[in-house]
Amino acid sequence: MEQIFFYIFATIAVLSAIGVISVRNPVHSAFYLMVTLLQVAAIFILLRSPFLAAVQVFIYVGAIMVLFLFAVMVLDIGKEELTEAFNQQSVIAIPAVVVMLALIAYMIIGGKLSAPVGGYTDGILIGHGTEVLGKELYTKYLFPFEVVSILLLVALVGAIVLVMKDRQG
Amino acid sequence: MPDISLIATLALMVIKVLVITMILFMLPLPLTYVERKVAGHIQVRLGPWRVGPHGLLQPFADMIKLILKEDIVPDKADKFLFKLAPFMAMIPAFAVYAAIPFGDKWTIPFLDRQVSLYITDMNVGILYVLAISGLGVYGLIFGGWSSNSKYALIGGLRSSAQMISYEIAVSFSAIGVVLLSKSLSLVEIVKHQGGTILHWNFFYLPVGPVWFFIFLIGATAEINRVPFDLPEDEGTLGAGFHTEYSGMRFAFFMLSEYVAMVTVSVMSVVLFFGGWNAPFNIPFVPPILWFIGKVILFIYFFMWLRFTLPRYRYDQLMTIGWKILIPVSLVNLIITGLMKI
Amino acid sequence: MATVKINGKEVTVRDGTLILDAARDAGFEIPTFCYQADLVGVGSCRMCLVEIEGQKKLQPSCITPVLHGMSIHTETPTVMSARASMLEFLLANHALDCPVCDKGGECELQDMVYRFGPHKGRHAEPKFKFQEKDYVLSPVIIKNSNRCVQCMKCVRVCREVVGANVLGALGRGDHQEETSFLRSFLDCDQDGNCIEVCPVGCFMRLPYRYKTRPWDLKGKDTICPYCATGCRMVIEERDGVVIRARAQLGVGLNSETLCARGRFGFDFINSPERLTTPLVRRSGSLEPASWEEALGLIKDNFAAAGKNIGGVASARLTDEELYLFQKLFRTALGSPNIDSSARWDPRAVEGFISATGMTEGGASVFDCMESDTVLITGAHLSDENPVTDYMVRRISAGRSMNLVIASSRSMKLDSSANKTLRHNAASAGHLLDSLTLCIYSESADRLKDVSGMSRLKDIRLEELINRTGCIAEDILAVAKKIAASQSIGFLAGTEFIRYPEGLKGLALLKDVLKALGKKVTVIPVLDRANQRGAWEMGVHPGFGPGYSPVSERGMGCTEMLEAASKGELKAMYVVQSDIAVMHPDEGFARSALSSLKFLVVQDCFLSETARHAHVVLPSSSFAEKDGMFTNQEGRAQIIRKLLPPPVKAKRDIDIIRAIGETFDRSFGPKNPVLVLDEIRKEIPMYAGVSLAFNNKRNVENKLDLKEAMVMGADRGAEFAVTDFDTKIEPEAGEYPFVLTTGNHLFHSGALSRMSPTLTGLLKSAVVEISEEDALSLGLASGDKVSITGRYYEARATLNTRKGSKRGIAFIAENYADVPVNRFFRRGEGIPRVNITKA
Amino acid sequence: MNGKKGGVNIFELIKKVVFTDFVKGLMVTLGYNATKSITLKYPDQEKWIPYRRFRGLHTLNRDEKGRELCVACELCSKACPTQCITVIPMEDDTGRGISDRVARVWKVDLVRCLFCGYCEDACPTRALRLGRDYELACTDSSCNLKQREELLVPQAVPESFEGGVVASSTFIVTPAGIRIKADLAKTKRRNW
Repeated sequence: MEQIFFYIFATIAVLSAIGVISVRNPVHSAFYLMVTLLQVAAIFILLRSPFLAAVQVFIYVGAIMVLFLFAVMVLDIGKEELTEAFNQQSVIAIPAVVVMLALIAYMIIGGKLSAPVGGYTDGILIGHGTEVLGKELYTKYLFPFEVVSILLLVALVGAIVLVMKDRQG
Repeated sequence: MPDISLIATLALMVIKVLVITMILFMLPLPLTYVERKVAGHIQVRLGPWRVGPHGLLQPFADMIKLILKEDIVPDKADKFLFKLAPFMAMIPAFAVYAAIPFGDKWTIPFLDRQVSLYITDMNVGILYVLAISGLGVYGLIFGGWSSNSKYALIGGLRSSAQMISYEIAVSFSAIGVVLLSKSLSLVEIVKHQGGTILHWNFFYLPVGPVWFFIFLIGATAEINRVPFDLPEDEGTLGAGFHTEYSGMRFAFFMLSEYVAMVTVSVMSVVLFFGGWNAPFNIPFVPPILWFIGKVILFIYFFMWLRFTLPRYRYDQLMTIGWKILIPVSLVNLIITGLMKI
Repeated sequence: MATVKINGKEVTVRDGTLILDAARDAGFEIPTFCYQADLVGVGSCRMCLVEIEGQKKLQPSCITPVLHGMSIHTETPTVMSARASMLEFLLANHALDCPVCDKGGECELQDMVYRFGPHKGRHAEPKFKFQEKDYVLSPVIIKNSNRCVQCMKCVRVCREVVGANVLGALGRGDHQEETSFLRSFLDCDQDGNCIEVCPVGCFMRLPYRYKTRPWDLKGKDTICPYCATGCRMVIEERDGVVIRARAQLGVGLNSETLCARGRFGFDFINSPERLTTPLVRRSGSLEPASWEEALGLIKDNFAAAGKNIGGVASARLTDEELYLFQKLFRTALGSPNIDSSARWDPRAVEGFISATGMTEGGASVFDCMESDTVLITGAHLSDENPVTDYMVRRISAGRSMNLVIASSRSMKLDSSANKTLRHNAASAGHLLDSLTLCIYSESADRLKDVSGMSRLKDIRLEELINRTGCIAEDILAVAKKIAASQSIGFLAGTEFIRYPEGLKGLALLKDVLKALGKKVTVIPVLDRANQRGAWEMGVHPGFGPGYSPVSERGMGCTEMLEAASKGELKAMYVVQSDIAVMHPDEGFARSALSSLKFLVVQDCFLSETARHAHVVLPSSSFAEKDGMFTNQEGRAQIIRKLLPPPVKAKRDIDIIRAIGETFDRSFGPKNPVLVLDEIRKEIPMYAGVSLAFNNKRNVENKLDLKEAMVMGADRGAEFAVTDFDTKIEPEAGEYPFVLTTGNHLFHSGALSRMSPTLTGLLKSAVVEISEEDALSLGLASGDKVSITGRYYEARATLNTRKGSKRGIAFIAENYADVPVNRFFRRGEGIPRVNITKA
Repeated sequence: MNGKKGGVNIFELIKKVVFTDFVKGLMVTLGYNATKSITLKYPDQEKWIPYRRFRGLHTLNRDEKGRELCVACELCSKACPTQCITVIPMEDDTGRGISDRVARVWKVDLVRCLFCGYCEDACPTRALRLGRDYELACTDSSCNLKQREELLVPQAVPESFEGGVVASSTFIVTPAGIRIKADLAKTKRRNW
């Protein structure tokens, strides 16, 4: 049952991911990206992580994609500009993509990515996944969490500084 | 007999979904009527009068009109997204109701079977509601963009900017409620407010009312109702994002808007006013009626608001969102956290 | 010269100038009702009162001449209150039915009251009324005496200008009514000049009654399309219907006057019988067709006819159209056969042109009337050219001169003449010859060089006088006067062309007088609006544009018809001319027309000629085109388009050009203005013609407008005056009367028959004989008589005219029920008829 | 407001925090919500009869003997700023009008008419009045051209009727169109 759902979601996710990079219209791209992210959220639910799913939808689909769209619409990126950009970068991009794909394939075939097969933890099984996640995050992974927080803060401040400078200049 | 139980559960689920969907579909009929009547009376008019006694058949007339109206797709519109957008607005509005608790368990008379008056009790219900209702804005954005009309585009842009600005404040108020009720599950939140009226989150002084007003203002902005209806500001944008829509596609937008209004009313009741809990212990009044009564009061409040307040200017909207609501909610979050330690 | 002060401004004017004129010249406005420069002053309306220093009472400025040193005030409070009081008196009994009154909107009383008048009435008493309902005076004049302001203009214009003496004043004070005897309008000319001068809505046009308001009308300044006097008038339309024609005071030759034809005869334009689409003969009957089909037929048949084609264009077309018409024939079709009249022999026309000196250029009728002696001959001026009659009457009343009228029929103008000579029918030549002989006998030594005198060498004066039928003393007296005059003017009418025997006499008398060193001015008096223009444009078989010689002499109208009946002439193109009716041998004309292989008639109406046609083209009236008319004096005046031609009808110029283009792609300039340019280039006579004068006013009727006059032709009077001997049918007992014809007062040619108003004026056909003849026959005016000729018999009402020559019967050529041309046979001279009681 | 720039008035701040102005506003509208409506129940039950000075559809009057007052003087069409009136006079002495000058054509183009009333002022015989018929909407453009014959029919509200009242009315659907018949006997004044 879960498998069937997984394949449905995964197929849609991959197809729309292809859609993201293949369509010319940036708004259509954003639409496909949104679909992909929603499918990923669905897969999170299948993995019994409703919190992650909700956050995925909430943050990525609900906020970040809206910002993307906002920017796309305000900047009005036309199709021509996009193709131009592709043309300029294709010399470097094509080898880079080939290398990337090779690496991914190697890792998948080499089984380096496969996680240790095992059941869900107890917390997740009784429906307290959120609690487990919170506890893990704020105890075992506190340091990386704080580092990431500071990194984000720095990025935030940096963005503001850039904008301020721009405005003064 | 696990199979029968499973089938019964599934059947019950389907029935619940169908009932709620049907109710939601039919909801705009009385709501448009009531809204026009309220508007009429606030403006010392009569409101709908001619169709049926006291104009009661007016919503049906409107419905027939919308169904029969030609569905116009502009020539230079992005046809795919243009046709998709109304559904993208409508589906999230309906999907939200998967997590809304209308009441607690209810025993069906003579059958001795307990039914929960909600579709599911998600342990992240509040997040789910916020996340899904946030998706509704895509309908507006895509509808506005795909119409290939300047008014519609500006309407879509405004709704996206508005949504981003107020989503934060609304989320903070949700965090506040989660802190107060110590759960992400809406059922748990309602249950936590049980007892007397003083247990309601609204009356958790002093932070409760502040969270409520933050939620109320933010939610009003998110559902694009007066005084924050800039995406469909008829004074400057024609009809905003749905300028180019007609017939049933337009009706879907209307539908999702009304449903969103109901959602905000429901969420206000659930998060702050104790859900199905009775304020006073009056026997023989089923909890569901308390719930519906409270929701109706909120719906009336939103209509009342609409015909009282003028529209904010766009910069005022942004100022309220970023410079007042977010700082206030941050301060309030700290106070709430301190109180809960 | 007298110097006077008007409102403090010093002006010097001639002695005897009226205060009013002096003040107006000085730029001060004085309102008047009864004053009109050309009419005798009566001072009845008292609107023009002015204050003169030293005089206790206000003085009427329109009858008070200036005195040297006068100090006049025209705008003092006394004067203003006097004006207001006068208006209040006028309004005391005035009907105040402006909303109903036809004059409302252009009424002088309205304007005055608006400007000066009391704006509140004080008279509460019931108003005096002459009548409850308006009464119809004649088929064209309706009157409401309640509105009268007693200015007497109508009475004066009727007496002094028209000479009809129909109107007079009855009663006195506020009961004075200007009307006719027993309200009958028997002798009226129906010219409506009383309407024109009436400042209020007392006299009104009946055809215009309750049709519109003056502000609804859109008007164009144009020229009357009837006789060749060339009256300026404004025709006005509403919603595409021409409703009114009016003259303007001080504008044009005619100033405020028009005759019945001009004022009421425009309504043929609105006639429902107008042709609106081309007609083509299919299996015997005329059926509507397209222009393409009609033009195609014309092309094929004209090409088949080759040079055997003839054209007759009416003298009512504009100069531009006539020029293009002759150009069509002479260049595109290569045929010299063109003519402009069915009535006249081309040779007689050439003689007339020579005798009247038309090749010497235009001469103003006012210059002519400046002469010491003016001789009117060969024209029944009062009937044929009424406005010329008005001008002559007006001028002769104003100055001391010698006016002689030689005519066989008496006319209204006789009362203004110093001497009238009644001569026999067709004997104007003998009369002129006898005058010449008288003058010659007095100063024979100075006239040896005059070549034509040899003709009269052997003729005895007594015999000549005897043949004229005049009293010898009268002729001698007139000859004496002429001999004593320094300048002599002639008004020579169309009878010289009709009975061309007189042409030689006219030419000789002119030569003799010139040889005696006298100034001679001859004005031809013509009866078609653009007859002179037609000749000068070269629509004549004998000469080209500007009287230039032609290489090949063509056929005149009669010759064309003869050729047609012999089968030599294949096709004819007739423009607006009704040959079948106007040709002086109707039966012959009709049979000749029907024997033609191909006849194209271009007309506004389905005329008798058009009924014989194979193709009928709808053309336009004078109100529907732009162009130029040359009047009898040689004055070029423009007509302007007021309306578009009806439905599919076209302007004549466009039709002629379209026909020309089927033969020559580059035929003709495209529009009247370009044609006029070509005329100016091609015809030296017209080189200096400028049409700029059209909007100028003429002061005191001195048309100081030489630029409008055509100049003399390069080629002098080379036309020989051919010897004509107009035969009169020998006297026989059974036919005692010589039958003459001419135009009726209300009609001119065939066109006026289409005007309902003019045909309404003409009750029934009238035969006119002298009163003495009637008495001897035991007949009285109004009797029904039958007229018997050798070929035709008709019935008509008898009209007797006092003072006409005996033995002459006159029937106008315009009656539909008595076609006078049926009495005639071509080549047989003037017929005789008998008149008996029916 | 009080001149202190940048300073914070505590009282004003409290007012803002507790949404005083909003509440005031909401109370006003709530009050209105409870009042009786002033809406006229037009066209089903009530119809407004305008005052005499109202300028509605043109009407051509007759005198007490039934003769047309119009003398076709065309002053109305002259006075008309939009030139929407066309008058063509004719003669008729059969007693149709008060004078023997009567209108052959009297028509007004209501599309162009702006109901200024200049024509009414210009009329010397008081034949032309702008009446009180204001239901001029119709389903095709031809009915906007009102001819003399139509305008000579007296309007439903007589000239003498003092207007400014609400009359009870009935809503009738006729083959010629919708008619709202007012009962002038049953009127009431409305105070608002």
